[in-house]
Amino acid sequence: MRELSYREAVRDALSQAMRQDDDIFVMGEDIAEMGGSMGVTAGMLDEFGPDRIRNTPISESAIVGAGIGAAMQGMRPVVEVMYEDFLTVSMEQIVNQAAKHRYMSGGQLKVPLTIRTQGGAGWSPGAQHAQQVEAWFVHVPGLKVVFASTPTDVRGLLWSAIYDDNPVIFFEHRTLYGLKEEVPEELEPIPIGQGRVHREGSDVTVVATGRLLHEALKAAEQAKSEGISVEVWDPRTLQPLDVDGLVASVKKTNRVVVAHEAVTRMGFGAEIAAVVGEQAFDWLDAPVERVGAKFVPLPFAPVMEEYVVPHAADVLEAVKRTVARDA
Amino acid sequence: MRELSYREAVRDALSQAMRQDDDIFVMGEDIAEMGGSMGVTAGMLDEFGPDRIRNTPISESAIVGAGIGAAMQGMRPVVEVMYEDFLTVSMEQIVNQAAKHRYMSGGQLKVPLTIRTQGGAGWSPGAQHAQQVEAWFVHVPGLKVVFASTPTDVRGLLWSAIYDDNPVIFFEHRTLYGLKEEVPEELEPIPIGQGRVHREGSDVTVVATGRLLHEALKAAEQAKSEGISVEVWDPRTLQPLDVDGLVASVKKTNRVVVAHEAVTRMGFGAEIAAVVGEQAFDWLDAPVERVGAKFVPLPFAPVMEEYVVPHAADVLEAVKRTVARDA
Amino acid sequence: MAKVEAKRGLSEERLREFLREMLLIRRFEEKVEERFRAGELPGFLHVAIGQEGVAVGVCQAMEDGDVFASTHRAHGHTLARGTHPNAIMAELYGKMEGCSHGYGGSMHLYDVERGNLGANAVVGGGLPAITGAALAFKLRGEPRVAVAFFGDGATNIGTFHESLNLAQLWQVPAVFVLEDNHWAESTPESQHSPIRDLSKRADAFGMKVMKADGQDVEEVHRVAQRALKHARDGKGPIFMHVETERLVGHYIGDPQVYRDKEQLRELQETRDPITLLREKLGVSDEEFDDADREVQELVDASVEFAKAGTDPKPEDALKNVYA
Amino acid sequence: MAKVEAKRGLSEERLREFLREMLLIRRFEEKVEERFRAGELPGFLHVAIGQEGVAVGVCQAMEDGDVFASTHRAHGHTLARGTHPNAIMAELYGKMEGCSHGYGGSMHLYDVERGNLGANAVVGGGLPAITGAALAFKLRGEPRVAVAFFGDGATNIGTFHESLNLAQLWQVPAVFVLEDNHWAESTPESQHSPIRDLSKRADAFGMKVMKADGQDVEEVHRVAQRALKHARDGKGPIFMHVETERLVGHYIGDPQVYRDKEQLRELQETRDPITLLREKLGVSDEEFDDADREVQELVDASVEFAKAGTDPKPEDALKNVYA
Ligand SMILES: Cc1ncc(C[n+]2csc(CCOP(=O)(O)OP(=O)(O)O)c2C)c(N)n1
Ligand SMILES: Cc1ncc(C[n+]2csc(CCOP(=O)(O)OP(=O)(O)O)c2C)c(N)n1
Ligand SMILES: [Mg+2]
Ligand SMILES: [Mg+2]
Repeated sequence: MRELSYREAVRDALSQAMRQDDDIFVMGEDIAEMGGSMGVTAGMLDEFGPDRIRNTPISESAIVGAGIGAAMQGMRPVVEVMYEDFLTVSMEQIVNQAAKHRYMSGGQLKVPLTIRTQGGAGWSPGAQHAQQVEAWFVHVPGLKVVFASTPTDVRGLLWSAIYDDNPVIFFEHRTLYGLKEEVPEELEPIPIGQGRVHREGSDVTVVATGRLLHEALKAAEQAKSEGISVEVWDPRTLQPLDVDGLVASVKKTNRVVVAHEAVTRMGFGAEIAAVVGEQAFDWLDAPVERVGAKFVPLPFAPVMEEYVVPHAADVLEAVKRTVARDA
Repeated sequence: MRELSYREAVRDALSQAMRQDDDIFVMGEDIAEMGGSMGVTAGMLDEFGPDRIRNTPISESAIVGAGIGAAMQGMRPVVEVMYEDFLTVSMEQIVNQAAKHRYMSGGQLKVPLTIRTQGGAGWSPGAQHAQQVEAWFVHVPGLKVVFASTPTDVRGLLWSAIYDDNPVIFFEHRTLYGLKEEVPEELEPIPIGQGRVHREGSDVTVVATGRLLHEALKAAEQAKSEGISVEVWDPRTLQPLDVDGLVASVKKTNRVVVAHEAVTRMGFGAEIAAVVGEQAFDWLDAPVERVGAKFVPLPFAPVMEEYVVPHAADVLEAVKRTVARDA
Repeated sequence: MAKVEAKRGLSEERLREFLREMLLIRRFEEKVEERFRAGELPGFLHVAIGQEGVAVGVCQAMEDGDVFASTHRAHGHTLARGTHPNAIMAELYGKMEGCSHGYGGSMHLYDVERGNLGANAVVGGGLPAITGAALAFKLRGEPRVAVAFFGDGATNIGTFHESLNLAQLWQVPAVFVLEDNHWAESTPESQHSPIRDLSKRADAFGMKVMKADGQDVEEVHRVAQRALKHARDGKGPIFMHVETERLVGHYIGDPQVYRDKEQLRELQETRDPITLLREKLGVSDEEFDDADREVQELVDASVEFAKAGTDPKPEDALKNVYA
Repeated sequence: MAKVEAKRGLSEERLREFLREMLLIRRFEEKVEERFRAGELPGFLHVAIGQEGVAVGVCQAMEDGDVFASTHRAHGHTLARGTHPNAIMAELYGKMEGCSHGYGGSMHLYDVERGNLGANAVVGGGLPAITGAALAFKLRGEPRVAVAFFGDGATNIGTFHESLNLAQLWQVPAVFVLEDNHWAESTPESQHSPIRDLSKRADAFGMKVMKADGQDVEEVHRVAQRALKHARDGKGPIFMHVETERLVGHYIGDPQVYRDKEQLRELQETRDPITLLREKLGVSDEEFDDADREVQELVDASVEFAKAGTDPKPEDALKNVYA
């Protein structure tokens, strides 16, 4: 085992993959000398050179699209979109092109493209640098969607995303880059489509992604002291969704809280609630509680930002609300 | 009363609003001489001239953005985005700009912009001209989202959208343009945020939007002959959602089917399922059944397209499934 | 092969082939129009009648291994690059024998084996991937070129500018072929662009421009050869500005209310690339009719082929979403 | 007023005002940097040290009723257009007294009363709305001009091209001010643009170009006046290409590992717009120090003001989403 931060874990997956396969390259804004706005690719320019750690102009449509084109030629580009807010700029290329070339061609093409991006609130990036937009992409057939919440997961999942033959939108959370963890010495790929039980419990299942996974774990610890046994489950990949893992947990606990940082309305939690309803209606003793951001853009003032996005306390409250319901 | 097609109803609302208020103008691709790709603005160039029926280059980002800029100056632009698939091109402007200027400025600005768009399957427009993407925008605080399904509704809602002081994404369905109906002689504005009971019933509530409203009505008629009483409810505005209207219906029928043409996963039906669960859990006798497109891009061959998107038969099946469940 | 000819000009034989190719496209699209009006064809259909010289001139200059992206107006490019009329017609009928196996339709013709990376129904949507394909060729050191077709209307959308910028910045082997027919649907160039010479849009990135008259297939071919060679030799991308004419409506069924009918007729009489080449070569009526009959037979056969084709099963729609 | 001066050149008094304005921006931003390093300021902060001449030159040439959109690097434009330092500093501290009432932050400074339609944290994000605001002025027959600020990096994004095209096509009263500091974050111009003279990007739309040296505030002002007059007179939009220097990092805290420190020092010594104007005017040390003390006091007071400001209540976050 060795210790890696989430940031280092991303870098490690990229570097190991690139050492092994010349067809893998990274492109994005300021990823070369500067190592990316989050420092993820720091040092990689020296090892791999400017062709493979490729600085780009500010052209999110064209760089995603160039990734698509290179991917269709059998390369495995990794495009970094600096903030997930800027996925809006490349939305057309992602939704109409990357996701559909295989289908529209009747299976002639593959688009093994990974789009790495990050975002999230915390210390006030403001309304255009802190959104969480993963839900949009779950609505788009042809895409896979990953949201990694720990160093081990981000390393193993990024590896799998790069080697997946489909376009993968790979979400990282800005506040997690410094998070450290013991990871396996050898990189262990984590299959796309497999959730993870972070903590077993029997009274309620908390489904949580990204930063909220960690808030959920805190909440679970607090709940324990109040005699509530919380199972914490991270889907890790939102598309495809590990429905079996989810349902198994729900059938055990009979109560569900779903927590993410994105706004609640039409967020990924809605899909979880719907799926749980469909697959485990008779097992459900209480409504699925959704924890997410309030329905507002991200405000600047820290006191407002803090209020808007959910924290462990919100998860804990939801947990208590749901266990308080009669079966 | 007079008879108007859905197409004529849109045109009537635009024309009446423009006659009354010089600050209203329409811009979009091929809306002038050609009257728009769906013929909605046919004839309006003659009445209002090229400044107010403004043909644009193919620049969906800039024309939506120009609408934002004119709206911030107090005008009430209506931008036509030819196919809703192309909203992806203007996604950044819609999500980061239109939706957020008011908030980011702390209330100094208003953006009274209407974006009219249309889409939908039927006779094979293919994967890039037939998507239904309304769900994305429901996830974006600051936007209102309308999806009109009848001539009366489209007329009254478009009027309200134009006069709303917020950005409204206004969805029309391509297959409905020819649909005719008696409408009130005088245009009656329909408030944003109010659903509509199209048919009363007691056994199950079908929540349906756009083309599926009509499929739901067909299904309800068939269900009746099988002794099932179906209430059909169209939210009409997806954001804000008429939660009271929805919950009232559910508390009466205790069973819910939600139907839209968009793919089921992460579609608007997920939000309906989640809200119903939250607000009416104890009234619910069966899981919320979701009817939507299968999780694939829209295929070309009519036989496949037909299979992918839902029809009355799918709604009927869902209705039967839900009433077959024990309470 | 192509290179030798470029020096001494094309043989008459080769030009006669071009004539036949253009005629095939013309008759194919006329047939498509006919079958659409007969209610047999679903989807949105755009024909390139009048623009056959661009398709044939460019596609015939491409080499094996080169790739291209087309637009909503894709039949010509696809035929000219060698996809069999049967495969295209079958696609328009939504059959499994179609070049996209019934998943794509007219606006999404693919034939990856022949380098067709797809027609695109989003204006400007295919350009970034052409830059990316060319980047892949460059990174791998392959002597291949990626070609993008697009119209004058597409020069107004952001992806166009971004793609050209990237391509020039990175000096990738790409050729951007502007088919400038002066219309974007019903919108004349004067209503969508403030400048008349759209090649200035390439100057904005310092990209080398080559011009050709699209109604002269020989010229298009000659220029395309130079453009492809330039790109293939690692000298950077080329912006190929081809002036052409859309001698019909934007889509099949377009009443063209927005267009001066007199001018249109004049264009049809004076700027038809098929007539022009025929006259240049002095092809006799008899020879022309022979060729015409031959391609007509091919086209008729393609309809037969398509109609006899296999409908996908409904559940086939669930395939090919993921690799 | 401005017109008369334009003819006879600016009075020394006016230039001294400019000097003071630039100094105010400089000291304000240095203070911001200091307070950020002290851990008092949340958010992402970008200062425009070295670019003060552009902000002052352009904003002082604007008239009441004119509007503008700024970028992530917005303090200078906002101060130069007359927003009080208190309101800006309070915004950076997230206070209700801030010019965006604590909802915006440094990257979203607004002051609609003074025509500031918002700083934008999306590169190129503000340009289309400037075209639209200008369109509104034209449609309503108002003699107002809309101004967009943006950097060299922004000339690579689609909205830039689309916005210029629309503006020129529709001949709206807009001025597009390129603050060309030759860097987009860590990316030098040579890595983001294949051409060195970015004004060619306006040629692509036939838009008239006016150039100015951004380190010479007097020149910027003169050119801006001409540009604004041209637009206001209904003669169409102007592309104002201003060469300038970013004399610091991209963001506060940027170690600039990517930058040659020797060159940077040289630029700081030779191309500081404040030093240049000071020398031109022959301002004595004493006079300069007086002015400096005065603006420093303003800046210090703004920090006091901001710290004494009102924090929003958490629930205030629920306001201002919808009108
Ligand atoms: C992004 C986008 N906007 C609008 C359309 C609708 N549309 C299809 S073709 C077309 C005109 C294209 O003009 P041009 O690029 O000149 O090609 P041409 O049709 O002349 O071959 C338009 C507006 C589209 N397909 N994609
Ligand atoms: C669409 C988008 N992509 C990337 C970024 C991240 N970013 C912020 S500033 C910047 C560089 C901008 O360069 P330039 O336009 O030259 O302005 P300057 O910083 O030099 O003032 C980048 C890439 C962004 N804000 N928006
Ligand atoms: Mg054209
Ligand atoms: Mg710059």
